[in-house]
Amino acid sequence: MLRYAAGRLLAALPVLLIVSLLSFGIVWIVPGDVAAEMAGPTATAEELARLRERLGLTRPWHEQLVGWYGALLQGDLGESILLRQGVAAAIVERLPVTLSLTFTALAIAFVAGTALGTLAAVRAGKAADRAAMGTALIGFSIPDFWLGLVFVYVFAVVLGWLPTGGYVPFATDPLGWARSMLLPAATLALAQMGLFARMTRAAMLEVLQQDYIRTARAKGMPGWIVVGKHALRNALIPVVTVAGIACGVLLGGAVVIESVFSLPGVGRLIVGAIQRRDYPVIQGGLLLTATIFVLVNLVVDLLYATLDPRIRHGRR
Amino acid sequence: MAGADGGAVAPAARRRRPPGALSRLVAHPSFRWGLLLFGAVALCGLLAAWLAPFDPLRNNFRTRFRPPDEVFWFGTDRFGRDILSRTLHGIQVSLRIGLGVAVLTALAGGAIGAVAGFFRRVDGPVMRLMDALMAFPAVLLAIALAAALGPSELNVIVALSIAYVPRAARVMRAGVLVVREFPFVEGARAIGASPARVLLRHVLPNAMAPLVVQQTYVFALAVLAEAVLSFLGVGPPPPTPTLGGIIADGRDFIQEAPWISLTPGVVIALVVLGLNLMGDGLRDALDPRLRTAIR
Amino acid sequence: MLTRRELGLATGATALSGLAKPALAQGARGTVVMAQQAQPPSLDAQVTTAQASRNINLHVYETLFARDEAGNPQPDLAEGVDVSADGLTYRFSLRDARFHNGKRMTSADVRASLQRYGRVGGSAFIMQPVDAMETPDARTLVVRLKQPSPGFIAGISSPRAPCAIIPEEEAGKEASRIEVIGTGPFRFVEYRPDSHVRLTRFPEYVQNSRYQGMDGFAGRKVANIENIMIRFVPEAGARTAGLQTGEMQILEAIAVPAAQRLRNDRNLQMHEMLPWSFQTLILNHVMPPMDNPVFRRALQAALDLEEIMAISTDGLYRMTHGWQHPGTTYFAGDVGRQLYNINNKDRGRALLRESGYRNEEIILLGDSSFSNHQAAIVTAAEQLRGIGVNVRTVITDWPTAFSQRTQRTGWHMWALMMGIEPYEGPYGVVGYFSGHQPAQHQRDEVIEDCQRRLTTSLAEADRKKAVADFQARMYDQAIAIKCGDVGIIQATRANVRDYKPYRIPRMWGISLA
Amino acid sequence: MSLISVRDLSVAFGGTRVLEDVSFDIAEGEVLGVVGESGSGKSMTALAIMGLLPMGGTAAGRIDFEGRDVLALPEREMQRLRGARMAMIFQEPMASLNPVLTVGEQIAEVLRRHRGLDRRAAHAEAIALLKLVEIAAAERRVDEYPHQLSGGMRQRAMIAIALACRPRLLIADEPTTALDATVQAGILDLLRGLRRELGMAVLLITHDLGVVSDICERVVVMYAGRVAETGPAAAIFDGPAHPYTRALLAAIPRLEGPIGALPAIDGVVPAPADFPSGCRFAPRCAHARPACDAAPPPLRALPSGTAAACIRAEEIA
Repeated sequence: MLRYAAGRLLAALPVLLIVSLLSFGIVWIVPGDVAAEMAGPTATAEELARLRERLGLTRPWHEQLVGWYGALLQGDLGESILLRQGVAAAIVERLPVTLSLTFTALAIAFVAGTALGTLAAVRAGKAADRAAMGTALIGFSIPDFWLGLVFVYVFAVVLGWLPTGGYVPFATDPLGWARSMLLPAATLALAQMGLFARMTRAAMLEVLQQDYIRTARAKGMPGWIVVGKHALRNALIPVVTVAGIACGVLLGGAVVIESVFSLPGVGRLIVGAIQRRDYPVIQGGLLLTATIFVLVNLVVDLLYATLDPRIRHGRR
Repeated sequence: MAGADGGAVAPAARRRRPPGALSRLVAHPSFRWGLLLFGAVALCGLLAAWLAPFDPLRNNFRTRFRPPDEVFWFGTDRFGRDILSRTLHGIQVSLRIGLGVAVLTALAGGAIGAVAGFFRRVDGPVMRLMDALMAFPAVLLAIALAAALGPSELNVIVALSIAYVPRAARVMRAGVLVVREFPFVEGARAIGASPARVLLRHVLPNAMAPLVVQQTYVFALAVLAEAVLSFLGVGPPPPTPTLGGIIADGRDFIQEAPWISLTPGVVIALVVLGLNLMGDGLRDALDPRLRTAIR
Repeated sequence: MLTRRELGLATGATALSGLAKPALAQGARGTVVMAQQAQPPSLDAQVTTAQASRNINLHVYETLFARDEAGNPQPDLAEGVDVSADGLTYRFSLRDARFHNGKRMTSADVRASLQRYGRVGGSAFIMQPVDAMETPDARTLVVRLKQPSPGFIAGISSPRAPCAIIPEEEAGKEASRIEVIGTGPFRFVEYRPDSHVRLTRFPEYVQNSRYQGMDGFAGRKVANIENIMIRFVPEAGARTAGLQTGEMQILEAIAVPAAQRLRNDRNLQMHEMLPWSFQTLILNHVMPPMDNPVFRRALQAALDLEEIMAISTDGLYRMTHGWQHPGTTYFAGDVGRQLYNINNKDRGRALLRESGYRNEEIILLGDSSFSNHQAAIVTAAEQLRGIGVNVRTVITDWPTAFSQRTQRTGWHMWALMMGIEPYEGPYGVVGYFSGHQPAQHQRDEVIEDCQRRLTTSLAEADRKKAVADFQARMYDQAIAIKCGDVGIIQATRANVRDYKPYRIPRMWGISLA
Repeated sequence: MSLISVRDLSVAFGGTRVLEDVSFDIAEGEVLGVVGESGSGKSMTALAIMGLLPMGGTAAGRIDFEGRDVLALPEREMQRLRGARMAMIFQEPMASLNPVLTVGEQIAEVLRRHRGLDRRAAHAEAIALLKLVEIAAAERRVDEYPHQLSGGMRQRAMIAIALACRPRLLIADEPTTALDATVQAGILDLLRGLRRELGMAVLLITHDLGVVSDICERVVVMYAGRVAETGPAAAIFDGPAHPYTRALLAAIPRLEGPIGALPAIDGVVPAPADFPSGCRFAPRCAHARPACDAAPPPLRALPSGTAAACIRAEEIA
């Protein structure tokens, strides 16, 4: 198992190298620079030139590339021009927000999705199946940020149940954290819930046809154990494999949701950096996000192995 | 199934010779519904020039923020432009983007995937590059690229295509890996056909089905992604009407003028729903094995 | 001629004007949450001209002189200034003030701050005339100028990129590298990017005892609020929602339609500020055919400015031609008025023909970051298309548009809101169209002359004449197009007492019910 | 007094009847063999008894088990019977074991469910059961997953699951078909020994007439969803009365090895939708007469000691 993990990690290294090159490259084709943000709308061209000089934006790109990789090898992602802090620190500071959001959403999507999919599979062809699958389809057909705007209006403004946005750290106020996470996570989860529901249904239908399900029933197991224990554990195997991909999708989706709900997360950091041309943050942020994605997929692989003993024992 | 006697259970209809993919597709209920939904919306978009009651770009500050009435069926925006007309034209632009991305990723991703799957020597490096692209959340990558390339319809297509190419490449590669082991491919090789010919004539046609299915979903994803890009201000530049752009126009007035965002939002949902239903139908008709591998 | 009488000791006048009522130093309590769209690019007040920074920084930092309610300079950290008859020597006497690190402010801190401003300041040009600075004692600073510079006090009192007074130890640091330490009524606590800035009352704040009440950015600042939270909420809808639910008490700006809807909500109060800024269309004179004044006049004649204003401001605007706000010192009256908002398509077409326009592509540059800019460009584009101009609209994000506009090619017309500059007076406005790299990219000798007269004439009448000549030239040559005055609406919860709208939402003087 | 008594059992899927008028009894401790080609309805009969018909299937008739009609029992009651009073093992041991649960867990959950054992006791009992079915190193195997066991061991594990609660009736649906020949014998020996030891009745479904002659006391021969012939094993082998039974026996020169195709008779078992209205074997029967097509012939007791569903049984014999 450990060797397997190490092997996968090693295989990820070239990917990360390419990722870092791409991160750096993107920045170099983006027009405009951070001086525009810093100087303000009515700054004159002269003021701007002075600012650029001071910020070191006039150095040639190869010089900056060498500097960037040099620092990177020492674990230094550089420093944000606008935030008065290191890129790594800026990201680490926001990571709890994005991880809270992503994983709450993942949990909601996974639990609700598999429940919906299981229900649909067990009641295949019946009205409940159609209702569940209809919900799933509609779930990933609605643009999430749009839904977020509607949710804020309904649940925060009209009903007043939940805050309109903002983040409350878990450590300060767990309940406040939950309240601040509910709307954005639910919004973000909806599309992936639909996906999980569809996958679960398909996998479940296949599993329910399997002989071991008949065995379980022949043993006198009640329906909920047959479905919940014997069938679901098998049906979840393919579902879990897409959880890794879903995680990437959620990380991407978090970008917009963080804006809609004013959450100070990594997505908004990077989008803000792109919009304001805070180059070190764009580079470091993209690199780190991609790394997280790679790591999450590694974890999913390991989880997959836990779920399916056949993989764990190197057979199949 | 019912054990050794299972065959006896099957209803008679299923035992007839399986019908062709096309008739299976047409008979598929979700495909029909999807086609109906998507077709209806797409037709509206195609006929926008005739259907739209007003010029989608024409400002009129005397008709700003009109709620839906008999003149402006879906109200007007802050420029006094007719939401119905903008939405109809927006469908056209958004679908063009979606289709553009679907086709471009199919071509690029298909080619990359086919080459990687068929010529094992390049497989490693090519797929590592794809993995790297895939490691960026697609939306984030598209935002960065769209900002880099500058705002235009074409650049949005290019940015989204780059973001979605790895998926297409992976699907194609997986298909090619399976097909290249088929006996007739071995046969073609044995009689000395060139690798390119084997790939193009024998492998590709048989490995296409999953990609076709996949691209339906990519089409849908791209329509959604356009909306996200427009929302974040890196979509096709105003005043071009796009579905996402109209939503973005109305975002600040969700409470005061909900009709601005509501109309295109519903249309996007219908388009994506239709495409997904069509994709499901295609998947079942073209390749039943794909049932579990959605997207 | 500037004298101490003019600039200093204006306490009486302010008190009489009745703008401010005496603020009582009660026990401070409560937390006010203010929401704004953008986050500050820097908390180094000197370096940035961004409104997002100003909203925060002017609670933390103070300047020698500051603008009063009417926009005129008043002593703030200075008790007053003696200006020599030749206009070359400024002797500032400093009032008692304490930095947030506990240190007393001395003339050395002031000198170091002004020197730094000349190096990194957002409007560093205001320090250009300075020849030398001396500190005869801890409470006195003497500034010697190379040549008379009647705009000097206006410059150092401007909130554009405030010439903030910081401790001498910080003044050696690079832009944005300083610790956030000022002398203001509120002390900086923390900055969470994309989330909030937190300020807290500075208990040892030394109030300016020369005043009775608050007055613009000057006056007596009394902090009745213990904590301030400034939240960055990008979505306008979310800010409005937050105000409605009571999560936020003050909005820097609320969308006009939302304000109209909520006008009668008894829990809320809307505060209209008009004029807030100019909406302008900057023209690039080096890109043909924009180099041809006749072509520019065609645009000037054809545009329906009222439509541009109505749409881009969502209805909160005023049709005013002046490049200075009416009622201010340098307002030039009817100069140029007959060329403002002509809105005559036929005349536009005729001028277009006269200019020899041959359907060249005209690029209209806008940005999606400021919705007014975008709306103004989109509306103008539509109008120009109507008279047969071959228009291409380019809407990018702010840095791209901004970087593009500093280029000499690639754009013809660019939408810009000028807020703080007209508020400052004439210097920023005239300066924007003159100098080595004027906004229109082509020096206009008449405007250069106006600029020179404005910045060096010791007589106010001469300076007024310069501004009037500038305005005449702007219209006559269609240098740039002023569309009109833009208003904004600040919003507060009803429990915020004694709130008075100003260029930033001011947290001193207010209290929570 | 029979343990189970099946009377006029019919199973239909929609309008298609796949099983018709099947009747037989099994006494306490008796071994009944059910033989027939694929599609004859053997497995469907077993599943009907267990109450595990595939989706859409409905059963009619009576199945009295220990004095209760299982067809009329609510699902909850059936769950109490299944795995406890009646148990079943299947053809494919690999597919029939849940790949993601340990063997021990799959045995233990039956014990916990029906015998109310706690987790620890159930685990210990699972080991005992694995020993009972003669699995070596049971203590280790109990925590292994099905894919770690050999084919024969898997079927032994299945048997352990089935026997966990000492059922009165064990239904074995082709328990050895999927196994190697060498392993088959071992499994059969085990079954035979356990039956003697535990005194349970067995319903053994098989292709293999050799197995039938080896361990079955009575035999039911099925064809196309109906009983063709039934009787004591000895009588069936000595004097088969139904032409189908005769064909079956003729197809194997020696009384061992599975039935492949039936070289003696052309054709295959018809699909349920195409069942003829008269004797279902008639289209393939060398002795068929027009009268055979009139109606399905009833089972008739014959002097040979068997009962056969053939109107010409006496003539042919």
